Order: sequence, then structure tokens, then C-alpha cells
Amino acid sequence: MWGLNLPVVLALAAIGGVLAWRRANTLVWLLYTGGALWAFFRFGFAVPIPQSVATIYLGITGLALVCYASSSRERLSETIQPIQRLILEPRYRLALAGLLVALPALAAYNVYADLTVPLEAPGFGREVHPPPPTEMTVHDETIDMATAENPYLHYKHDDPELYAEHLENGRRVYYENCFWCHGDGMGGDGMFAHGLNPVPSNFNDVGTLPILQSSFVQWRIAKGAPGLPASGTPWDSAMPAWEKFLTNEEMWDVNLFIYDFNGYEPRALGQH
Amino acid sequence: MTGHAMGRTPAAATLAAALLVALPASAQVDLGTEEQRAAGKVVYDKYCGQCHGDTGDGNGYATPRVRPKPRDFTTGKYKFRTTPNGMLPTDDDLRRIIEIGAPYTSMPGWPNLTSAEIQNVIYYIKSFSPDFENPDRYAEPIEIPRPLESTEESIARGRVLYEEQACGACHGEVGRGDGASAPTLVNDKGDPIRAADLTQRWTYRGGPTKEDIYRTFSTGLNGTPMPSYADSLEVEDRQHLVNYVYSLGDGDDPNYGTLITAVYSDEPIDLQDGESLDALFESAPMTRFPLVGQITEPGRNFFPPVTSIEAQAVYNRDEIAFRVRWHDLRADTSGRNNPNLEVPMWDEDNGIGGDAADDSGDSDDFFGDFGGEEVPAEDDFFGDSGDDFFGDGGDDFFGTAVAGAGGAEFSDAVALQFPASLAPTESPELKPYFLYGDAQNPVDLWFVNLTYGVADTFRGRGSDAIEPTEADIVEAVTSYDQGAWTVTYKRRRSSRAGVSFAEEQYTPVAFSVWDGFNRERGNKRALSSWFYVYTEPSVEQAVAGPVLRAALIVLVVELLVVFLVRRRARQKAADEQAEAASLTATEAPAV
Amino acid sequence: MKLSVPMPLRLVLLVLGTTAFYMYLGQIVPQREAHPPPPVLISAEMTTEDLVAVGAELASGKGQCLVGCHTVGQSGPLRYPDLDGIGARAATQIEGLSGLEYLAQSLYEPAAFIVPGFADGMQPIDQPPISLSEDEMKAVIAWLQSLGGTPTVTLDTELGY
Amino acid sequence: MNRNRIIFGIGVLAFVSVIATVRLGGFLVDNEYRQPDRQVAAQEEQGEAELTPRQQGIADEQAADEAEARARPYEEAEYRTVSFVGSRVTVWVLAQLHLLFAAFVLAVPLFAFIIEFVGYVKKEERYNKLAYEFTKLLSVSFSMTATFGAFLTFGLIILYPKFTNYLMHIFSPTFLPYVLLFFLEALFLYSYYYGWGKFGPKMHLFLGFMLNIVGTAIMFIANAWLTFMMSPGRRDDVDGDGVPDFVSAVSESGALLSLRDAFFNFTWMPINIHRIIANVAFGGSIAAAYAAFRYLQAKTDEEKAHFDWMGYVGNFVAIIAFLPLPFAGYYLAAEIYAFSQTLGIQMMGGTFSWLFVIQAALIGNLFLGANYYLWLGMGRMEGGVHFQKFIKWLLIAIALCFAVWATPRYAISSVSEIAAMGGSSHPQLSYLGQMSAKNTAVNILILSTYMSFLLYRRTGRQSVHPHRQLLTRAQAIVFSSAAALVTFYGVYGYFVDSATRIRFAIPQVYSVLAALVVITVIDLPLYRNARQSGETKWGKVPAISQYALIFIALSFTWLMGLMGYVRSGLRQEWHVYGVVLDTSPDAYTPSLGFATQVVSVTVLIFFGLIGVVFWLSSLGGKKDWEPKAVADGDGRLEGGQAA
Repeated sequence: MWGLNLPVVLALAAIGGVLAWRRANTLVWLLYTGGALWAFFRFGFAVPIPQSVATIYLGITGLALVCYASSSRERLSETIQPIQRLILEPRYRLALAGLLVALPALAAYNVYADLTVPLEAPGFGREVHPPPPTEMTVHDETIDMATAENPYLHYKHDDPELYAEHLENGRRVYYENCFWCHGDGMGGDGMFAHGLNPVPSNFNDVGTLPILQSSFVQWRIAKGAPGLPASGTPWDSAMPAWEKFLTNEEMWDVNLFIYDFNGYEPRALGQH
Repeated sequence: MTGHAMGRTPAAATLAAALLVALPASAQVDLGTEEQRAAGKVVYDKYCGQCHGDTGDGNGYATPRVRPKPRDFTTGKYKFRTTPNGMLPTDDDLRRIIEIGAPYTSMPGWPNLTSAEIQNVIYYIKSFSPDFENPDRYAEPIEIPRPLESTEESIARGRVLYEEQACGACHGEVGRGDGASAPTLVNDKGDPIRAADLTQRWTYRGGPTKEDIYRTFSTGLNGTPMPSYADSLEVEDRQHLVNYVYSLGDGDDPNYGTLITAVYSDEPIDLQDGESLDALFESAPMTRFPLVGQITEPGRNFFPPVTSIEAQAVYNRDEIAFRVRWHDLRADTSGRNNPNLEVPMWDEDNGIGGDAADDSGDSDDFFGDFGGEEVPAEDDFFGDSGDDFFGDGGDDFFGTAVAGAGGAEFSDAVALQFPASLAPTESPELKPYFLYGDAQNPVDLWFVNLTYGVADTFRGRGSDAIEPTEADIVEAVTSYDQGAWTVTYKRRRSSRAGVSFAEEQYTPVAFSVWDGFNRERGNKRALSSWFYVYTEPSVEQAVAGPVLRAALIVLVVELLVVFLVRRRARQKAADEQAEAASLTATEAPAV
Repeated sequence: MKLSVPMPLRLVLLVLGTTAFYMYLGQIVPQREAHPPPPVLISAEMTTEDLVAVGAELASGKGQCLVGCHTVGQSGPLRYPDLDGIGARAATQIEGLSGLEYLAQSLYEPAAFIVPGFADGMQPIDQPPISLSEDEMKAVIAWLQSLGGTPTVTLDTELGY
Repeated sequence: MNRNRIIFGIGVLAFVSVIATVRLGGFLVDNEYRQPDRQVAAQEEQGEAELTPRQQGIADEQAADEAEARARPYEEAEYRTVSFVGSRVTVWVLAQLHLLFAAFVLAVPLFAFIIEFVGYVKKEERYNKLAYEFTKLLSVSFSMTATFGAFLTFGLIILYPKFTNYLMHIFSPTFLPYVLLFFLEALFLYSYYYGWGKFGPKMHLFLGFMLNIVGTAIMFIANAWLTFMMSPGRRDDVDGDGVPDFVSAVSESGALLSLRDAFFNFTWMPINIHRIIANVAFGGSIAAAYAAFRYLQAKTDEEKAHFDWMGYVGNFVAIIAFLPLPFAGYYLAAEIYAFSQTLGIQMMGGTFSWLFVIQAALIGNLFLGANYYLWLGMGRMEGGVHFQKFIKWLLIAIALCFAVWATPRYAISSVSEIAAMGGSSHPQLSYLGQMSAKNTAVNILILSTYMSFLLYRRTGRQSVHPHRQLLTRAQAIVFSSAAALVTFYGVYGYFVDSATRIRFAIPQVYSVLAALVVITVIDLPLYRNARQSGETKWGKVPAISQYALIFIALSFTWLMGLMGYVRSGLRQEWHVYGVVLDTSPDAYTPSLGFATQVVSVTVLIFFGLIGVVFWLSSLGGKKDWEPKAVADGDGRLEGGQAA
């Protein structure tokens, strides 16, 4: 549900419930919050979140917990006193010894696990939406990237029938050419997607089509991977330069179609 | 992703199906209401029509370029059913395929559709074929028993049955889909189809679980040469057979990797000494890489039969050897092939160029590179006759291959691709274009035409600029064994003209496979994107040092904290005592 | 008890620590230097006309032909030969050399033939500091040929150097 | 610290620098300005006959060199370079330092003036004193600004002569007014500072007002120069179709067409606004850091109380100015986008997208630090425990918003992670990487911080207003409805098309601003003459809060440095975007890692210098030097304490 790993989330919540019921002290709560969030970021999602993002979140969590513990004298002493007692009082000697052994062991295990992760191909950050050129020429037609709009978009209101025709043509183009990679449902999960790196664009994604002007999409369609600037590390992307295969009208039509299919509108001009 | 993420779900789905089946599934006609079908039509038109055709005839926009062909709903024939051979599927059978799709075909799963939407679509699909109105065409689903335990005896018994039933005739002796008649198989519409590669369970269209396999044996796949064994084999025998087939597979999941780890060996690498070579590669980990059709550059290949390749590597002081292995239903070792053979447009599309053929007069665009090859001058081969197109076998460009008459026009081939030079250290992400490189960043191809079995090297500067080179001496040996090609390459590790394989280096590598039977050549091929070869250091690295260091640092910090806290407490106590002492001292006189 | 850190040191530590932390953040994100595109990109599919344009750009830019050495369409006291009409003249300068060969020679081995009336002193253009690549050289030749003649050089032409 | 030791140290330093200057000068003269003719003449004296062939060869070579030097025509250099650091970094660091001091010098009079004005209206002397305390920081900083300004000018002329010349071609008419204004600024600044208590309050306030006007005008002029480099043109509806067009200020070859268009260019006003606000926030935080520094040094309770209060006011100014800063930033970003889609994508999605993750970390830290300071401040009041229970929820809200804001649009992921996510964005997290989510997060952050301030304000006080319950409830309703509205628009943004979604930012901002205003308006009468349940004990705050102030100042400074990099780096290889290309070897845009190193070094230099400024300003509060015999006992005592 909601992309969460429910058993983990429920288990964490249950532990929290127990702590609330037992009226745990501040230190325990702090430890629980830190630990629970760590576990949540690590295991709480059905699709694991990337390590880098989890690290950012944990950093923020840690900062917030430190702020919380030290933002009043009372809480600070509530946090520190149990630790002091653990260190000072003879009856906790065994627990202290255990902790003294356990923490280094944990650290050692962590380092060991880091060192022995199975090798993986090096991954490189990549600009997913590199800046487009200011203009481009496709089939002898020059398109100003800043102002160009899909020439058929306005039919949506002006001439629905013609619009439907263009959509239908876009549908044909898409299912003759694109769905192998971008998928039948446009989830970027076509039958060849698993063999490609970077993976094909997911058009269902809220962060792809709606934030792009249709001229940008047209640029990507027409010029494909070979037309990417150096910052887009073009040479892994399998996106063809469709100007080799399609006419301008076909490309605008498929541009129209992928927006329509997903229920998105291109980003309007001049807006950020 | 869709391909292997499916591995787990079918088991559950089938179990659920099996449970439902246990109920008396009343085989009555349920065609839904008018509204339901209308609602189904909306969903169908949005998601299904482009392949299955807006009229359900299996002739959508995508149809000419996909294989296996999309189901023709007007025939009422369905492959994956729980009902006996020749009968209509249950709604749950249809639902199952809609939900999870058929792996390694163009039918994806539709997890985004709700249960009600799927039901509506099912009603709508049923309306395409009059068969669904005929109560006689319905049957009770078969019962799928719990699978038997995979004991050695059971597998052995299954093996005997496999041989008795001549499964190998199509699926091959060890199940690699390379049976003697495999090249000739067609479905009842005359479209060529392939026998399943039983060793790659994740590619089973009907699902990879034992229940799925049992169901396929028991109900057959309507419209294909795969018969039902419900009459010829007892339930228990079928279960043994299931166990045997199951034992052929490598796993439910292809476990695609991203890296070949080249391991170090002191031994010399001698390509001619097969046994020592096998022993060398024994220790090297094997990685499987996905292959997909090349559909970026002209000469596109929309249905490559080879979907994965396995690779491993070993190196010694001077040399490095790669071994790749893939399955192919037939060794085509008689034709020609090389990476820069031209592929005419009509051959890449297998029919979709139909409307393009009409305007072949203006040759600037599509047909510029046709050369002297003949365009099949059929006016209407895009429409319905697209089926005859392959079926009749009369067409010169596909017919010979289908007929399986010994030699194909093109031979099988394989190539490893490396960048001609490593990326500069400050921008390690730079790699040549994975399709034969680009003008600035060339690639080297280690190409083996399996007709000759020797390695040729090519330098690629883009799909249209591939030239043979003499610079690098690459040796290769090849062998074909029961549907599996194995090619072993060897080269010196350091090279002036190409990439050198230094220790602890990540070297990009990509693969191409050509299946001559599928008329693949030149840019029409199965390929992979860039992966990496990692030359593992020859001396193993110890982890004890850093681990101990981490533990020690933590321990020291801990002890420091304990020490400081205790010291402070002692001092505080001492101060208090002193204060108390001074207090008592000052108070004393008063008392 | 007197183990505490003095205030100025604490401040210094705070300043250094905070700055170091932000700097560290800057180090762990993906790094990319954005270099300006190489001024002239010669790609395989360039036509001869394109080459002329590129060559013209090179001549006044990286090639340094027109920066104080040559002129186009000027008379008077010149330092080195004026290039106007060179495309037509080239073929007749040295017997046995075609226009293309002559131009290539003058660029790769300028000292091989000095136009009468002018001094030696031109740098071989394929060497530092100018170091034109072979393709750039062809573009310059195409431009030279276009001055009074028809360019014949393409990227596939073998210059023989 | 012992004053004698410092004086001794300065003496040594001065001596060393004099020696070093002399040595350096000698070195330069020896190496650079050798006079070949004189050496030749010396040799001639020896007589030609005595020359060995080797000497003859040397003499010939020298003669040839000299002849060549004489024959060489004068050439104008396009670029020069500094060894080791390089031209770019030199100019970068100088400009940044100039800017930091300038920002401080422009900002301090702004709020010093306001505080003085408040003191004048309230007739409270302590405000006047506080304003003076702030102003004390000015004079040294003003000299620093001028010094670095001169450095920067020289740097530009020496290292980028051709380009500087070009800028002069465009902007020479503005230089004279600039210098004139600068002169006026000095005049007003010194008369404002030295005239404290010497003029009547109205006259003095007038001086302060003029100081601010002149300072702002100076900044506006300088902003025109740099914004021109980003967007050399103006937006105007030329053809009258209602859609603004871009009017270029220069021709394609770079010749000036209209100084007016170059001056009032596209990004000029957004930068002006953004800078005024940011300057105030920055100046406040630096002044607060000064107070924190003095607080930590302070020995007496009185001093502590004073500087605690000063730090509080400085921080208050900083935070109040900081709250609208994100909106000013959006305005600037929107204008950049409108100017050029390429620049816009470059900024948000391109090379610089990661910079904004770091920026999120900085701003998150700032918000967290500011709130933390307020919470710690509650300890000053008796009876502050009552509000402690809210802190948890505020903290959760702030941490959540921080996390949302720091969520990268495209996370750094390994190959297997990308495989697991099925793309370069995570199915759930990609929602958080969106503008909708981030706008919402920043609005909630602002609301939460304001809430912290409100809580702080009412700690230890009880309203005596007759309708206090009603009014408090009204505040709560306004607050929660603003929060609800912001969240609603944030979530609803995912269900509408982009054009509509972009417009959602406006009601979000307005509802937050409206809520802030309404709550403040209610709060003022509500807590007028409030009953104090306990005393506000200025100076009784944990020392860590003062370190938090310094941390905030550091983060601000660093943030300004980072934003300087992105503003300048956006132009990529252009001196003037789209017109004048940078052809120097430094034309590339350095990586973020390198940029953060330069920013860090700049910040360290700035803090080193500002430390000197603080120290010099704190001298004013010290006792005058007295003859040694008397001071001996004191000195020893002081030394003992310091140890």
C-alpha cells in the first residue's frame, strides 16, 4: 500500500506503541526515533529508496534529534542522565561492558559489510533533462525552442475532430515505434527496457512530461541520444534520432499523443 | 523490469486460480451487461487496441513488428487456459494474463487496471468471438494437483517420459528449444513460432512455476503445435514430467548482472586445449546479460530470438580470455555475415514498410539505401495478408529460413564491443556510443562469424562507419552443442591499438549476437548496452585491517567518554565533599 | 574539570567544522565540469559547403591565418601573400602539383615553396602552437579553394601527410 | 588576550610585511625590468677584443633579443593569468569578499536606522544604544569593502583587460555617478557614525535615511553591470501584442544599442530585490554573530544581558528578512527562465540541479538553527515550560519540510538501485522532488518558524486583553487554515496540468503572507501590556545558543557564496550571455566540488577578517590604556583567567 513495506512499518509502529505504553524516557524515545527512521528508510519502502537519499534523510533526522535533545535544559539532562547512570553506577557494569563490546562490533560489521558488497558496475550521475539548444532544425524546419508549441495542440479546442485525427496518428506512430522501450502503458517499461541503461523515460511520471515544454519533448524525439549535449552523457541512451524515420508531423503527433494518453499538459511557455 | 519481476507473482496467482477452480465453476455463459462491455471498450481502446486491433482481430498498429503476434480475439483460441484443449478459457485465465502479462512477449501486465476494469475488458474481449455465446465451448477447468517433490527418481521418470513423448523434437534434447523440427514450427495462422527454451524458465510465456508447467501439459496451447497430454499421460506422469522440465531450468529469474569479473590465474591460456580451458573458466563467475533488439539505427530488429548471453573472463599475466554462451535453435554456419552488412528497410520491418513501399518512388528517405535488393512488390501485404506473408513460405526473404532447408543466407555471429580507448580519468562516464561508437570515440569489435569460427576485429565509428582492422590479434574458438553456442576469445592484455586490461580496471563491454535463422546481419542484431569487465586484482585484498581499525576507533572513543564522565563525577563528588567539609568547618563553630 | 576547550578555540573549531561540512556536501554530489563546446566541430556528415564555412571560421580563429599574416582581397605592402583567388591560382603554382596538393603542401610544409617576393617564416599549421587536426586542415583547404575556385576537398580526401 | 602581546605581534607582522614588500619589489625589478642596453654597455667597456667566442655568442644573443624587443609592436592583451590560483579564482574570491563586506555595509545601516527610529518613537534609550552598537561595526567594514572593491577592479583590469574594456564601453556613463554616490556614502556614513549624539535625533535619523538611500543606489548601479552580463536586454512589449518581447541592449557584435536597455535589463530588478532582502538577513546574522562573540567574551552579567539582547535582535532581523527570501528567489528564477529556457533548465535541471540540493541543506540548517535559537531562548523566561510540548511538533514539521526540500529530483543511485526503481526516479520519492512539494515545504517551514517565534514571544507572558481567548483562537484558526490551504494546493497540484499548477504557488505564498500579517496584527494588541508571569532574564541563556547564532551567520555567508557561484556560473562560457564569449582557458564552468572549495576558502577569509572587525569594534568597550604600574595587577588577573 502506498508503496510501503507494510510489515516493517507496522512493526515499527508497534514498537512505538509499546514504548508509549511503558512511558519510556526521553533517551529511549530518541534512540527509538533514530533507529525506527533508519529502519524505515532502509526497509520501509516496497521499492527501496536510494542509499544517497536515505543518507540525506538520516542526516536531517540526526540533526533534528540533537536539536530536540539539547533545546532545553530539562531535556538535555533527561537525555544525558541515563547515560551517566549507565557509566557510573556499579549495577549497570555488565550492561556497560556489553555496550563497550557491542558498538565496536557493530562498527566493524558495518565496515565489513561495506567492503564485501558484491561488485557492481560503476554508476554515473547523469543529467536527465539537460538544457536544450536555443533552436534546432528538423527536416529543414527551424524550431525556436523557447517559443515553439505543438502546432496541433490548439485543435483540442478549435477543432476536436482534427485533434482526434492527429492523436490517432500519434497513436499509430507510438505503437509502431516507441512502445518497445517506453512501454504499452508508457511506464518506461517496454519489453526492451530491461536491457537498456539509462532506462527509457517513464511518461506516467509526474516529474517528466508535465515539467517539460512540448518543444523540449520534440527535441528529444527528433534528435534522440545523438543530439544530447555532452552533459547528458549521451552515449548510453538508446533513444533514436527519430528524424531519421519520421516526418515532422508524425513527431508532433506522437508528442501530442503521449501527453494526451497520460492526461498531462505540456508546460506552458515562459513559466518555470 | 517487467520480464523478471514477474517471477514471483504467478505462483500466487496460479494458486489462487487453482483454489477458485476447485469450486464448481459453473460453465455458464456470462457476457456481462451492455454497460460493462461499453466500459470495457473504453479501457480496451486505450490500452489494448494498438496491438490486438480495434476490432479484436489481432491486427493493431504494432502487430506487424511484434512476434509472437498479438492474440486474434475473433478466433476464440487462447493459449493459456485451465480448461481442456480446444475449450474456451475461464474469466480467471484471461484475468491472469491481463494482470501479469506474458513474459518476453509484447504483452505486458496491467497492474494499473482495477479488478472491475479488467472484468469489463474481459467481457468486451469475449464479445469479439461468437464462441463465447456457445455453451458447448465451455468446460470445467482442470484440476491442478499439488506438485510432487522433485526427487531424483521423479526427475529420472520425467526424463524417460520426455524422451518417450519426443518432447526433444521441438524443445531439444536438453531443452534449449533447439529440436530438429524447431525451425519449422508455425501456429495455426501460419506465423512462425518458437519452441520454448526450457532451460530459461523466466521466458516461459505461460509462467515459470510447476503449476504453470503442469497446466500447459494438461491443456496444451491452443493454436500451436504444443499438444495437451491430458489423454496420453496420467496425472502422476505429468507431474514427473513437470519435475524433469523444472529441473532443466536455471532458475525463475535470469539474475541479470552488470559486471563480468575477470579472475586471475597463473595458468597459460591455451585455446586449443579444450579441457584446460574449461577448467580455467570453472573458477570464473558467470554473468548473464540481457540482450534486446537493435531498434535505434536503421536496420532495426524488433524480435530478436536471443534474449540473453552469459559471459565470463579469466586473465593471466599477459593474456585475457572471454567466454560467451547463448542459446540458438540452430547453428547457421553457412551464410555470410559481418557488422556492416546493409539491411534493407523491408527486411527490418517485416511488413510494416507496406505503405512505405507505395511511395518507394521517392527514394531520398526510406529507401535510399536499398541498393539493388528487391522490394517485395505486394500491394497489400500490410493488411490481412500480413499473415500469409510468413505462412506461405513463398517469399524469398523469409521462406527459405522457415523451410529450414539447410543453409540460411546469413550465418550466426557474435561480437564483443570495447571502447577503442578508456575514458579520461576526469570524466569516467564518457563512453563511445553503444551502437558501434561515434566519430570522436571509436569502438573495437571482436567479431566472430560462426561460419569460420575465427575472430575478426573491426573498428566502429558509428553504424555506417565500420572498418576491419588488423591492429589487434584476437583469437577465438567456437563450439555448438545442443542449442548452445560457446565462443572463447583471447587477446594480449596490453594493446597499443585497443583498450588494455589493467588490474582493478573497469572496462566497458557490450555484446551483439546475430541469429542467421532470423536473417540478422549488420545492424539487425540483438545487442546489449554497455556493461563492464572488472579485472579482479591478482592478489586478494584483506578486509581485516579496516574492520579492526573501525572497531578500535569506536572503542577508543567509548573508553574516552567513560573515562571523562567518571572523572567528572569523581571531581564533582570531591568538590561536594570539600564544600561540605568547608560548610561543616564554617558551621562547626556555630554549633 | 578544567578540560574544557577555551572559547576562541571553540569558535575556530565551529567555523572550520561548519565550513568543512558544507564543503564535504559539495564533494559528495555528482561532479561535472561544463566545458564550452569545442568551437568548431567537424563531423563525418559535413558537406563540402559546410567545410568551407568551418574553414572560414578557422582561418580567422584558431588557424590564425588572418590574424596579421594573410589578407583576403587587399593590396599594398603585404606581409604574406594575399589569399584572394587562391582557389584558382593554386593549380598553377607548382608544376606537377594539383591545386589541392599545392594547398596541402603550403599548409603542412610551408617552407617547401615560397611565393616569389615574400619571406620565409610561416609555421607548419599542423604543429603547435596552432595544431590543426587533419579534418580542420581539410576545412581550411576547402575554404581556400572556395576563394576564386570550387572546393573539391571532402573529409575523405587523402592529403598524404 | 594580553594587549601587549597583540601589539607586539602586530609590530612583528608590520616589520615582516615591510621587509617582504621590499624584497618582492627587488625581485620583480631584477627579473622583469632588466635593462639589456646597460649590460651591453658594461661589456663594451671591457673592449671587444677581450671577448671569448662564448661571451661573443652571449652578447649577440642579447643584442638579438633587444632588437626583437624593440621591433615587437604593442599588442593589447586579451587575458592575463595569475600563476597557481588562476584568473577566475582570483577574481571570484575578490568579488565575493567585496560583496560580503558590501552586503554587510549596506544592511547594517538599514536596520540600525530602523532600530534607532523605533527607539525614537518608543523613547527608549536602549534601542538607541543598540543601533549605535551595530553602527560601530560599520566603519572598518566600509574600508574593507572599498579595499576589496579596489582589488576587484584591479583584478578585472589586469586579468580580463579586454572584457573589462568592453564593460566600460557599455557602462562608462554610469561610473561617474557611482563614484559620486560612493563619496556621498562615505560622507553620510561617517557623519552618521561620528555624529551619534552630536546631532538632534531628527537630523541624525535623516542622515541615516540618506545613508540608506545612497547605499541602495550604489548597489542598484553595480547590479546593472553584473545583471547585464547575465541578460543583456530588457523585456518590453515592442510590437504591442500584449506579449512582452525581448529587446537586446547590444548588437550581435556586442556594440551598445541602448544604455537604458542594458541598465534596466531583465534580471536587474529581481536581483536588486533579492539582494536587498538577502543583505538585511545576512547583515542581521553577522551582527548577531558579533553579539554572540561579545556575549561569550563578556565577564559581567550586565554585559551578558546586553549582548544577549543584541544577538536576539540581530537574529530576529535576519530571520524576518529571511522569510520572504525564497519568494524573491523564485521571482529571480522565474525571470531567468523567462529570459532563456536554456538558462532556466541549466539552473534547475542541468549542471546546477545538485547545487540546489546543497542549498536546501543550507536553508534547512538555517531554519533549524533559527528555531533552535528561539527554543533555547525560552529558557530565559520563567514559566516557559508550558510551551515546551509544542517544540516536538514544530521540530517534526520542520524536519519533514527540510527532508522534502532536500529530496533530489534524480537521486544518485547505483546501477542496481536504478534497476530496482525501474528508472532514475523513485516511484514515491519522485513526488517529493517536485516543485509542488518543495513550494509547500518552504511555506510550511516559514509558518513553523513564525510559530516558534510566536511561542517565544508569549513565553512567560500572559495576555490581559479582554477577548484574549477569542483572539488566540482566531490566531489558531488563521494559522491552521493557512497551513491547510498550502498543503491543499501542494497536493492538488499533482492533479492538474502544469500551467495551473504553477499558478498555485501564488495563493500559497499569499495565504502564508496573509497569515503572518493577520496573526501579527492580532498579536500586537493581544500582548500589549501583558502580565509577566516571570522576568525575562537576558543573559541567562545556554552558551550553546550563541554558538548557534554564529553557526547561522556562517551558513548565511556560505549560502551567499554558493549563490554567487550559481549566478555567475549560469552564464557558462559567456562573459556576457549570448554576446561576448569567454575564450580564456578558464572559460569552463568548474565543478560543484571545486566551487564549494573556493566558497569555503572565501568564507574562511571573510570570517578571519570579520573577526578582526569584531575585535577592533570590541576595543571601543575596553578601558583605556593606563601606565603599567597601575595596570599590572589587572593584567595578571586577566591573564590568569584567560588561561
